Amino acid sequence: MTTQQRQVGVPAWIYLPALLGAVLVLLPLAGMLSRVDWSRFVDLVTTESARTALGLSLRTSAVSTALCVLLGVPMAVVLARTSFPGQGVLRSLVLLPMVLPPVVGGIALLYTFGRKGLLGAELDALGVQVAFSTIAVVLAQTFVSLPFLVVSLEGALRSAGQRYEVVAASLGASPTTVFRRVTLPLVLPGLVSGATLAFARSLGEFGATITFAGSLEGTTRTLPLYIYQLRVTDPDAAVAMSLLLVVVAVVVIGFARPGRTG
Amino acid sequence: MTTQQRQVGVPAWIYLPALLGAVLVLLPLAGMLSRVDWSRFVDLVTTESARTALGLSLRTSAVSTALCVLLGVPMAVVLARTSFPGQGVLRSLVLLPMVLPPVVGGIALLYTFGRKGLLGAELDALGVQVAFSTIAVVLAQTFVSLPFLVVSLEGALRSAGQRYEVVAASLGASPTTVFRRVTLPLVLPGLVSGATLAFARSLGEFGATITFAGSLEGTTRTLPLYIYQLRVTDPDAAVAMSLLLVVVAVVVIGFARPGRTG
Amino acid sequence: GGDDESTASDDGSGITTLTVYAAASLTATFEQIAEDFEAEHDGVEVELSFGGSSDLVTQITEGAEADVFASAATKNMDDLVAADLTGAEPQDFATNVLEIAVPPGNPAGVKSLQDLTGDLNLVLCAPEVPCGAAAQKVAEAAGVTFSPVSEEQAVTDVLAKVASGEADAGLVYVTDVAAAGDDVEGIEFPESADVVNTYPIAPVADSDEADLAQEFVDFVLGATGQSVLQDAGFGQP
Amino acid sequence: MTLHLHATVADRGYDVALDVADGETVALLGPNGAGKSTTLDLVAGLLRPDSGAVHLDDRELSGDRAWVAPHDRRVALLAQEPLLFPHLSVLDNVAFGPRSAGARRAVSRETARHWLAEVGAGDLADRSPARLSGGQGQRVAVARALAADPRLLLLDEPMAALDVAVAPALRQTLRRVLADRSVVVVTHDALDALLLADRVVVLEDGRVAEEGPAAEVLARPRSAFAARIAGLDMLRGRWDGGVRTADGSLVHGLVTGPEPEPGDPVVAVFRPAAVAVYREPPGGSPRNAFAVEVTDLEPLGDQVRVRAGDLAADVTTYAAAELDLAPGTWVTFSVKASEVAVYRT
Amino acid sequence: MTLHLHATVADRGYDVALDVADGETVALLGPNGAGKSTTLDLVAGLLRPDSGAVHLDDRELSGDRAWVAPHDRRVALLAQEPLLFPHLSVLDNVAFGPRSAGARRAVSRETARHWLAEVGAGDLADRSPARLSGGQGQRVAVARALAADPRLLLLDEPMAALDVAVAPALRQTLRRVLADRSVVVVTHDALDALLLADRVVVLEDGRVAEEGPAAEVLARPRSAFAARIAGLDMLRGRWDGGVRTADGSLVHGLVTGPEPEPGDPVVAVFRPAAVAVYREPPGGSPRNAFAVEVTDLEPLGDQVRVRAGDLAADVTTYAAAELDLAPGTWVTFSVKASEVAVYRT
Ligand SMILES: Nc1ncnc2c1ncn2[C@@H]1O[C@H](COP(=O)(O)OP(=O)(O)OP(=O)(O)O)[C@@H](O)[C@H]1O
Ligand SMILES: Nc1ncnc2c1ncn2[C@@H]1O[C@H](COP(=O)(O)OP(=O)(O)OP(=O)(O)O)[C@@H](O)[C@H]1O
Ligand SMILES: [Mg+2]
Ligand SMILES: [Mg+2]
Repeated sequence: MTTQQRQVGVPAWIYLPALLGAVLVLLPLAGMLSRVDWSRFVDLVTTESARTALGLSLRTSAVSTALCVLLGVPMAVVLARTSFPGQGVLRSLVLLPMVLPPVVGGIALLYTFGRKGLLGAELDALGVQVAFSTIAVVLAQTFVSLPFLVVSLEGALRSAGQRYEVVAASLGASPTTVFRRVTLPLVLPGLVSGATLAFARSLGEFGATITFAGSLEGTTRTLPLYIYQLRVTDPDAAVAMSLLLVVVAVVVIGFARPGRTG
Repeated sequence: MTTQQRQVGVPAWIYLPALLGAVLVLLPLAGMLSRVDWSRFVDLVTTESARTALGLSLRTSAVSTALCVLLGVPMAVVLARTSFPGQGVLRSLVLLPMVLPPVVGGIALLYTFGRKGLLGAELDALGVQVAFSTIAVVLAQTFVSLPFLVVSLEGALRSAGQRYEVVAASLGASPTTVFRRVTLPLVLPGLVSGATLAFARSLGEFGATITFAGSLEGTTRTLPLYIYQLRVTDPDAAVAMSLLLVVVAVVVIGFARPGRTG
Repeated sequence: GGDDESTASDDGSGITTLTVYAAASLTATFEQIAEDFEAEHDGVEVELSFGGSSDLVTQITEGAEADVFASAATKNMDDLVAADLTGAEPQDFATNVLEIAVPPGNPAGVKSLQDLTGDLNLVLCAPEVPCGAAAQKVAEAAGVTFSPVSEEQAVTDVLAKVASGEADAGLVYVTDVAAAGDDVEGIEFPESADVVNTYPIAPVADSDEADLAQEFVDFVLGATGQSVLQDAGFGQP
Repeated sequence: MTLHLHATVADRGYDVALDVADGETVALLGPNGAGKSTTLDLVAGLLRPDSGAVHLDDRELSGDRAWVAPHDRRVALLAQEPLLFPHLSVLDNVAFGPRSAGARRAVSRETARHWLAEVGAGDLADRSPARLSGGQGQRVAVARALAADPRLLLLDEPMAALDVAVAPALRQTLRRVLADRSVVVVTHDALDALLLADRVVVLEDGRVAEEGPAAEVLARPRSAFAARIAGLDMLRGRWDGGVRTADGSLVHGLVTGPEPEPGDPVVAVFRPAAVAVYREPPGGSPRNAFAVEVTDLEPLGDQVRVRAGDLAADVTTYAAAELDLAPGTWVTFSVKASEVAVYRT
Repeated sequence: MTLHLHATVADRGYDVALDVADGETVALLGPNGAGKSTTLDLVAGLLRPDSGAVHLDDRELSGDRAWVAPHDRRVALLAQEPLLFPHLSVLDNVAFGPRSAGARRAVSRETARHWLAEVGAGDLADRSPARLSGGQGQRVAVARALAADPRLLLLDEPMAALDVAVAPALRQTLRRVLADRSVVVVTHDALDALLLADRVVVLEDGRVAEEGPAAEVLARPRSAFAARIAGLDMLRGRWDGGVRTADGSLVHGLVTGPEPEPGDPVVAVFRPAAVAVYREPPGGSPRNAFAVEVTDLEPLGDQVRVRAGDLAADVTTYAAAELDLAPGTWVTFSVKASEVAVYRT
């Protein structure tokens, strides 16, 4: 399938804005690279605290991405494949965490799961304290990342259409089978990019976390929080850690790159 | 097309996680609502400063969404429709602003477009000062929002496949015509949701803006920056303004809801 | 069990955890102090959480299990007292005054407060945050009006912009200039003495480790703590 | 399995009643857009009727209140497009039905292999659908529908895109497989209708134009389309001692069935082979002669089919050459009354 | 426009050389998966050959170094699937080609209306493609390809899915339109090949099995597939005074063309109508008799086609009944030597 792929070119001029866009994104990264103190780089990114923060970030982001997939895929399916009154409003509401400045999102979470929040009394009675724990980090990350998965997956579901689902149903597949064996595999590229978005957003999450979860080493101090703190005491280390975050992200995203379709 | 639509149900159990997801997102909004001081609400959100910040936010977000579309659509097309060595790495790099904590993104922008940044001398020679200007706000918003548009559009492009583009080319349409009359209309749902994501992300942008552009009323103090500042002195007003942001977002997103396909 | 780890209690391994919430400007000093404190107290581990003073107050009010709170401004400590969440009377442990921060080499040639009114990129803290309020008071006292290009939300943002050379000058605390090392130069000015910022500290109410919390407060107020703080440029209250 | 459908779909101008008896195979014929695929969609549950109902045995599948989901109907549909699942191999595509019915993987694959072999696509099992030719895809789609082992099978042009080498074999397979099943099969081919179906239903413009046993409809069509597909000439008119057509001419023939009353709608049907073609209007015995303009000449083995609008005449290649026929030539079609069957419609 | 193609595609086992002269219409015949669509894809530029080249006039379209983009070739392809643009109306679909060639909107629409009328789909102009039946979609796709007014037209089964009422008319239209154009048309129908094409190329397994003037190939096929599509019986063997088949029997016939040398590959070709069917091996004049098992019976007008594997015999319905034929019956096919044409392949 190498030389034989179907060949339809893209317009030549399209490379110009694409290049401009790439430059806009890559130049700042280059700017950052230009400030890295390479002699100390390895030392800076391998301190105990750095490793702790990185580990915490990876673990919480993985959990919240999983949560996003578990909750977001059904949400996207319901939004794309059913219609009910008020669906439009619900869609807009679900997207809100995207537009809310993360700090505000954190406040909202605090108002809900905090001691004095909506569910504070109930949670207290259960002996659960959510805020300022690792659970809070995951919750904050899930809250801000979920809409990204939902939106991109809903788009993919709509673009894919329902033709194959119809065929599968007429072959006797129950909705669950259709979902599992037809819908999901067909929108896999969309799901992968949605999950990548969610993971990336979780990995970079800062505002909601610091507000809702606080910044405690090993428990709630994720990499972005650690970088933020380092910025005050050791700007070089902050740049180095940012670079580390970038490298981690490149690896993760590169690993989960969208597959090819027909 | 009302009663006659093709009917394939979604699995019944899927409503449960979808509902859970919706609750996770909506509950904090409810938590926020519960703290709004309704008696002062209208006064709080209509102060001179609030109106200025809202106006600035809407204007800059609109411009940066336009920029994202102009640069991001070509990028997505190049990523989805061509293949060249190093494409995987490029894709990961392009997605980076998503994972970079916005504050770090702001620093990177500073290192690039700032007076002493990579392009500082060149920009100075041109007499352009980017930092502390509205341009910086737009730049910061575009930087963080661009990947969202690129990722979701690339997913949609891949899901849509190339079959119709092939047909169009064989009918004599140049790549530009194919792009304009076939590719774009077919991925319109994906483009709309990508642009919505970008707009939402721009509207909520905080960290990169404050780091790169600063915060000056009327020039660089967007709504999230204003809310952040209010939080210290007047938490009630901050909550009220957040609610305003939410309402604005609902209206914008609701307006641009994805169209139907097939 | 993430929630267990953040509580200040004996977790069974013989180690007692003390959680200290401190203003961001105390990051470097409190890390040092915590180390010294741990060295003197076997089996004690000090967990530090830094943030804006008002954020920290919000967090404690919403249930964060802190044992000690060190604030960068009296106002925030007053909020905590008003919420009835202090375990003992707050005590002032440090003071701080403003200084002009300029990029290395001082490209704009700033020498005094009056130079800041000229045609240069001046960044200040927003009037709503303590350093901004202080800057405003200084300006009033000196009879000058500033026209900043940006009113930042935090000292660190001012510092970052000066350090990157983006701003020609900023008004920050002496300790911030000291902490930034070679990245910025500090220029003292006489009017700064008119506006002194005080840092109060107090144990938090309902702490599981009330005694240890009080010990930490005393440690900060004691010789070791004070010498660390003064090395960083803080003044004595 | 008996099917009873009576449904309307307003925006397609569709209003059809259709019954399929247990074990019966019904062929749906009709021009493009007549409503054949619509009928299958209604039965499969991919379309909700605006009014009316669909019953399978005594169960109401679609109706004013009732609605059974497609997957619950055990009705398998081979749609007009193959629509093979692009992410599954050919084998897994065919195994999809058995798997969905709960069979284990190995068993389903065995079933799938069997059906692939039946349609002559056994060697394609491991391919990806993207790597199939058009006809190969069509065969796999047929196998997939058959493998689902439905109570009612709906086939939309199962023989489309197949080459002449496999068509007879697949037709044989279908004939064997469909024998004891309830089936509705859409086709544009009289041979398929004759060989596969017990009964034929002709749709035109969303209505049933005629129906009856396959052989009978094709031998003695009442609708223009059925005549066309059976390769017969048909003239339509009112009874007036003969068939009085719209243009006023009178066609004589042998009345079959009940004697019509004057004014009754009747048709005159005859074989193209019974039509003689002349450059000049002939005298002599044939009592029916029509002046027509040749629109088309088609070779037909060692004969030539001369088309003149809706009428056709078969003449030998030699005669066609001698008559110097070409599209546009005016000729006289002549047919003996004894070769014309006349009956009420 | 002359086309010269010689290309291989390794993973499809494809290696074909094809020439189309200026104004010539070539019909591509062959079994499913023979490489017909692959040929069109290569010419249209949707597929790059692994080796070889495609020339249109003197321009190299594909080759080792050359590559002309599909849209620059002025080669229009009607693919096997209609693939109408879902977001454009039927009219705008058909107007797409003219628009792309630079015509103004009103002019393109006029052209589109013209071609829609030609394929009998004039009344569908304002529909959305989603609201078309299968055959309607196919017709619109044909109109779209014709409207593009290409230098070279590639049609993949243009008559598929069409009903018997429009097929003759569309065939006429195509015949007129294709007359002075360079065209490659893929078909499974001998009639289409005969009526539309000047020359026929038969592909089998990615190779050219035979080619020649349409009438000649269909009258005197050299490949099994061409015989099949022409409806003729064919036996293949080596010359040994007659045709010595693989199973050792000798078939006698009249040699046409150059006298073969012993051992030359030869075929024996005869019409199914010339085959007589017996329950018992007959004595008497016909010198060729084969014992065969009946696999299939197909009605054919007032006759029945008796299939036995690759061979077929046409007998009257009456004779078939008298012989009590059914699939599985063993019978003897007998054909007079004078009815058998033998020639070198
Ligand atoms: N999705 C649709 N929405 C509205 N009308 C439609 C739709 N699909 C088909 N139609 C129309 O309904 C009528 C019946 O279409 P149907 O597909 O049943 O025809 P058909 O008999 O299967 O024809 P063909 O032989 O061309 O496949 C046609 O007039 C067609 O244009
Ligand atoms: N995308 C593809 N990749 C690899 N092989 C393919 C692909 N498409 C088709 N093939 C294979 O190439 C061969 C030729 O296919 P092609 O589509 O040219 O056949 P065709 O002659 O058009 O058949 P049909 O009459 O069924 O349409 C077949 O064996 C087929 O399985
Ligand atoms: Mg149909
Ligand atoms: Mg093909």
